[in-house]
Amino acid sequence: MQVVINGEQTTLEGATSVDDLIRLLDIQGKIAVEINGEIVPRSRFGVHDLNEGDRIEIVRAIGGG
Amino acid sequence: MQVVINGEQTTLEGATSVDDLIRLLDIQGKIAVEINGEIVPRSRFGVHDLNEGDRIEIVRAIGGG
Amino acid sequence: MQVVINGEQTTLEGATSVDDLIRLLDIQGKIAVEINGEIVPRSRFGVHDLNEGDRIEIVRAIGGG
Amino acid sequence: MQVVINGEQTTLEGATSVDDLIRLLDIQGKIAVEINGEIVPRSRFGVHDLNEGDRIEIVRAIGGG
Amino acid sequence: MTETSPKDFLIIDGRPYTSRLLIGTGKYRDLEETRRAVEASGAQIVTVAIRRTNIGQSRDEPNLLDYLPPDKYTLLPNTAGCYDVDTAVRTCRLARELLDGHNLIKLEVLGDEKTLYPDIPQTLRAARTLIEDGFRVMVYTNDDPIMARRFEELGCVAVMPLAAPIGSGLGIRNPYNIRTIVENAKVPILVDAGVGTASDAAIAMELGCDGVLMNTAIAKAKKPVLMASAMKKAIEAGREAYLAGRMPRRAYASASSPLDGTFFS
Amino acid sequence: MTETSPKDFLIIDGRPYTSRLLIGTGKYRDLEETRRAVEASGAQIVTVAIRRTNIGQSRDEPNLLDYLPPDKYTLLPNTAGCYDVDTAVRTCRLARELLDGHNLIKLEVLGDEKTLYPDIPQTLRAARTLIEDGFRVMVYTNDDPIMARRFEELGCVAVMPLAAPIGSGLGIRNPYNIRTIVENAKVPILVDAGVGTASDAAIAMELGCDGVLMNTAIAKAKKPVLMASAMKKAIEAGREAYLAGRMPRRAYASASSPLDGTFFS
Amino acid sequence: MTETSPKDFLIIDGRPYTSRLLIGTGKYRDLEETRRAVEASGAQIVTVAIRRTNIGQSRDEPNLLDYLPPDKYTLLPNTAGCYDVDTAVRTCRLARELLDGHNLIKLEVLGDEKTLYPDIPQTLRAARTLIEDGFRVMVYTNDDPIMARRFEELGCVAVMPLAAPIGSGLGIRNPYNIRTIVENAKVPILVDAGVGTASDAAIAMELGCDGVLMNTAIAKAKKPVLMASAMKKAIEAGREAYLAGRMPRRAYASASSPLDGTFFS
Amino acid sequence: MTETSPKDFLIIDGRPYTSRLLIGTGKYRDLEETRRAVEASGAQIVTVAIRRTNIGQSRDEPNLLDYLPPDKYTLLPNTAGCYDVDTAVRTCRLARELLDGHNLIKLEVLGDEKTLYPDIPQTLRAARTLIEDGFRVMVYTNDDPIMARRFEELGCVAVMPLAAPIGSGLGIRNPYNIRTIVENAKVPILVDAGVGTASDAAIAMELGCDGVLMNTAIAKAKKPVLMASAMKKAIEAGREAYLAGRMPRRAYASASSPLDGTFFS
Repeated sequence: MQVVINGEQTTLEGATSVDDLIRLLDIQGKIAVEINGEIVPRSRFGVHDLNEGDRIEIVRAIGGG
Repeated sequence: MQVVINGEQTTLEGATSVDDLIRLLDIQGKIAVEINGEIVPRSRFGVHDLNEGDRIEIVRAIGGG
Repeated sequence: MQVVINGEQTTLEGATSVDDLIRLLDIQGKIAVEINGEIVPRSRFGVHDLNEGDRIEIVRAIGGG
Repeated sequence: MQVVINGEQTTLEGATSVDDLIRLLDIQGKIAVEINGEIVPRSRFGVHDLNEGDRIEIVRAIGGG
Repeated sequence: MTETSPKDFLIIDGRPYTSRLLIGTGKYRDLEETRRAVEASGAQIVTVAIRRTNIGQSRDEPNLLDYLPPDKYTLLPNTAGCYDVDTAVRTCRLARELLDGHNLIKLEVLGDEKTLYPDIPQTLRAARTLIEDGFRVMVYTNDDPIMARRFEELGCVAVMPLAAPIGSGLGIRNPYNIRTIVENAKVPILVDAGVGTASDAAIAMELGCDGVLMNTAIAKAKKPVLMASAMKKAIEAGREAYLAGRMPRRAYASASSPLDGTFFS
Repeated sequence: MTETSPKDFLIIDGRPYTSRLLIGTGKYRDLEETRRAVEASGAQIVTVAIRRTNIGQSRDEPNLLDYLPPDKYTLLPNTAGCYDVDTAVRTCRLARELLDGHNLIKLEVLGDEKTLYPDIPQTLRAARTLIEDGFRVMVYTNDDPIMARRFEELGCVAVMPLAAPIGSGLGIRNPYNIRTIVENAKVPILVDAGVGTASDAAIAMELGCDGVLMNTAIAKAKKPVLMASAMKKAIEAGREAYLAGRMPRRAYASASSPLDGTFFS
Repeated sequence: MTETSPKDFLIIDGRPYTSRLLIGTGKYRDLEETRRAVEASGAQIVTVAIRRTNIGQSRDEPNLLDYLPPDKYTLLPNTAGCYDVDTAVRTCRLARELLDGHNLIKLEVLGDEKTLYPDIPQTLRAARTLIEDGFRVMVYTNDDPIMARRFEELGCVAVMPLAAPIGSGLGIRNPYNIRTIVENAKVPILVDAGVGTASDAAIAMELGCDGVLMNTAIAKAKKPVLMASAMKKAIEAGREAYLAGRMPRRAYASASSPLDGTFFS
Repeated sequence: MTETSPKDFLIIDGRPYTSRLLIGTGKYRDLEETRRAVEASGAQIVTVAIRRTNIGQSRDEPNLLDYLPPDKYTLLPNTAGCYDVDTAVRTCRLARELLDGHNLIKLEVLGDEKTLYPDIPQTLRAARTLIEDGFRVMVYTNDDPIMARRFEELGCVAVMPLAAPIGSGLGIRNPYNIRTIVENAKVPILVDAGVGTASDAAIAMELGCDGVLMNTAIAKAKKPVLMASAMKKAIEAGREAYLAGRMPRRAYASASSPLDGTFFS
């Protein structure tokens, strides 16, 4: 399945939910996710299915002014 | 006829055009006229008729910053 | 005996030493004394005799910038 | 004859007066002369004799702040 | 200043001016003093206000236009005193009619009476409307470089940042902003408001501004006509200094006279 | 400036000058540039340095006095580069002889090369000696009001406080001191050293100074002749602004256009 | 400061803080230095940025939230780096989700990279949208008093005018504007950006500001942790000086010691 | 400030002090307020004046020395109010006798009552006499770097340039001079006079001064004790900022948050 993650074209295999995706990308620590401009609440990571062409943003907090 | 001239309620007698009005008020020097929010070109002072309830603004240039 | 104390002409009776003078004037607290432009050490208050026409300065510390 | 001109040890031959010296050094334009710390007026250039060991300063005006 | 005067024009809306000093005509004792001050200042552009005629008493009122003939000066109607878009726009239209189609105006839409700072969002809307209506807009704004550029992009023919509050005489409060505005600009930048004395005007020009508009600094000096002359010279001095390129600043001293050959050295 | 020019002279040692700008003649590319800058500045008093002739090579050296004829300008010999009383005094005596008895001189006895600030105690001694010897002394000093008065009491014909270090171009570092010096003075107060650009000169005059002496600000501008013209105008602008009496500063705004009769009010 | 500390809280969005120093967490050598600087500064509110995770390399990346636990500090997500409304709004929504519904954010919508000044019209639109969406907005703005009031009317919980460009360290460029903003305000006014050293922070507080937000001044000092301590004291010093009421300025001197009874008088 | 406090002492005449704030004891409502202000300021050195006893009425007068015991504070007698060498010298000798041989004194010989600036030539003579007589002299002087060095060469144990006239509260009028003095100095440089509020004190320390002496800024604040606390913190803040090394100033902006990974970039 083709999606865009943080601006990068990516081919996903074996990831249907956001949870799968996070596990697949081996992302640690606190994050937030937006898909196609809409926030995906952490509570719905398990049930929110990914679809062909999704534009996915995965962000975290870092030092900033 | 009741009109408002420069914010003042005024009763007009014997003035049908803007020209009449200016003569009546004995206004000297260069002026511009707006009636009900629309400019009345100087060229039309003679033909523009005044109507009951007109809101008339008559202005001139003075010293300003 | 006529002396000048802190700029004031004064007539002294029954004061021969600086000690006498301080007692006479009932001066409390820490002071320093200059007579005719010379310091009189505290240790010599008892033995330093006053003379006719002495110019005596008696000072203390006060609040200042 | 040994003299010091503007700080330089110099051997003078055939110059007895200040006039001679100026001619010898081929100095043009307006100058002033001091010998051994004393001004030599221009009027006395012809008659003021130079002596062994004289400390001679010859100056002019230049651009300055 | 023969090196530069031939080519050093202030160009506003395609028209060249030799004077970079614009002055307001308010706050003078009378129109005769106004005329003499304008003359002494050498100003070629003077601002005027548009106000209601005093019905019934305007008969023998002296007329500003008789003292400052439009054929001799570029009269610049301004919307001083307007606090909303509609008032400002209607004022400009009346001014255009009054001055026979003359469409160069100075726009100000004010935010409050304490500061007389512009209301930027309303000024933006008014500028847009006026430009669409064919006016050539010189806009009074704050000293924010981003807004200055916005007004330029909008099509204003000149951008006029304030140096300090109108009538305060506090001088250039934030030279940094003015310089940044100048660096970014393709249209003339004129400092408007806040100048108090001659050196303030010179500083504005040294920052690279194309001109200065002032009123109170001249009108409320003890001797307005003499101050007008001072301002004329200050503007020219500042402009020439800017063109001449000032010496670099140095933290320490540097002798003006050659050390070489120092006496008795 | 017809109101004032007839009576507004700078008077130094009894002699009136119409120009209040004094300039130094050091640091220029050549004597021709020096001449053109002096001319553009309108200066009537120019400082010169006294230096040893270059024995053996002075033959075809161009001569400053040919470019700045003493009959046209008041040449002001200065003791720049002197760090002790004796050197300064002997320099003045040679200058007097060189200029046929001309006894107006500018005294400076410097404290160190980093700041080129005056050495006040030595300057006091040198001034005393020179005045007894019949010189008319214009003295370079720091901006201490007490010292300025001391030099005046000593008989100096002009007191010249520094605005900032010589050649620094930092402008008037402490206007407060300069103003206090002016308020106390009965002799002309000329700001000497530190001016960097036109507005600095205008500020000095607005503070009430009687004149300004500068060198580097003109000589080291990218275009010295144009800067000389800028300085001429800045000095006149600042002087006129001082005489005109500036508007009062206000913490808040004050409208330039009458509120009365405001449109749609 | 026992006189005031009990009641002198900075209250933002209904929550009291004893520290009036807010600091950013960017530009430090590492998160350990960040933590030590935050601690030395005594800050209770620290800004954080929201950025994309580095896919595939975030594994052992140290995590800011481990060094600055949200239960100990009020984390203030800011939209630094956003140049349009949409980006800023989406950043805030992600931040809210990331911080479990925390809805206090610092909004900045920038105008260009040279000045990093805010784009005021876009900032207004973003603020409106965010407030409708339930965010508590602390807004970065220019120092225009009219705009500051506009943001307050819009419902922002704090208005944060810039003192000088972000990261410039130029200090309070226009104290006049900051003071006017403070005089008009009913919500906290925090100076944001431009502070370079301790005295700058003290000046902001003496002007009556409720607090100061800074980042570069601490992070880019030679010794960040020591500068953090300096800033903590400077903020307290400036606040206390403001509450204590400074002495009046005088043009002339006034003896500190009584003249009465002067020795030998 | 654990990094520096262990070694960061102010050393005057061989004696170390942890506080760099020296305060005067004049102009307070009463001695109790004086005591509380001194305590809040953390000052370890306080100046006192020497005055004639009021003959016949001194009986129950409260005594300064009871409020500021010499075993707890270093009392610094100053010659404030002296306008000539003889008065100043005799005042110091009486002070030494009064304080049981204590020979650290602050010398000021004033020039006039309008400015309360020092009379430099007389101050030089008085300093020479006092040093020969075994006094340890801390000298009040103007901000002339040449004179500051002269006083150091003379053997003064501290040089105390004025920031602005005594009691004026105008702040550091000429930071350039103060910095130059500091750069040249081998003895402690303490700013004396002119500080008006906390940020002024911080600025003095950021310039590299070793300490600040003030009186009116605290005594004439609306709340002297609170201002004393503010000054304590301001001095520490300025000192730490100086030691921490401030960020460089930049003409333009520099983002505090990383651009890399900017959201939606």
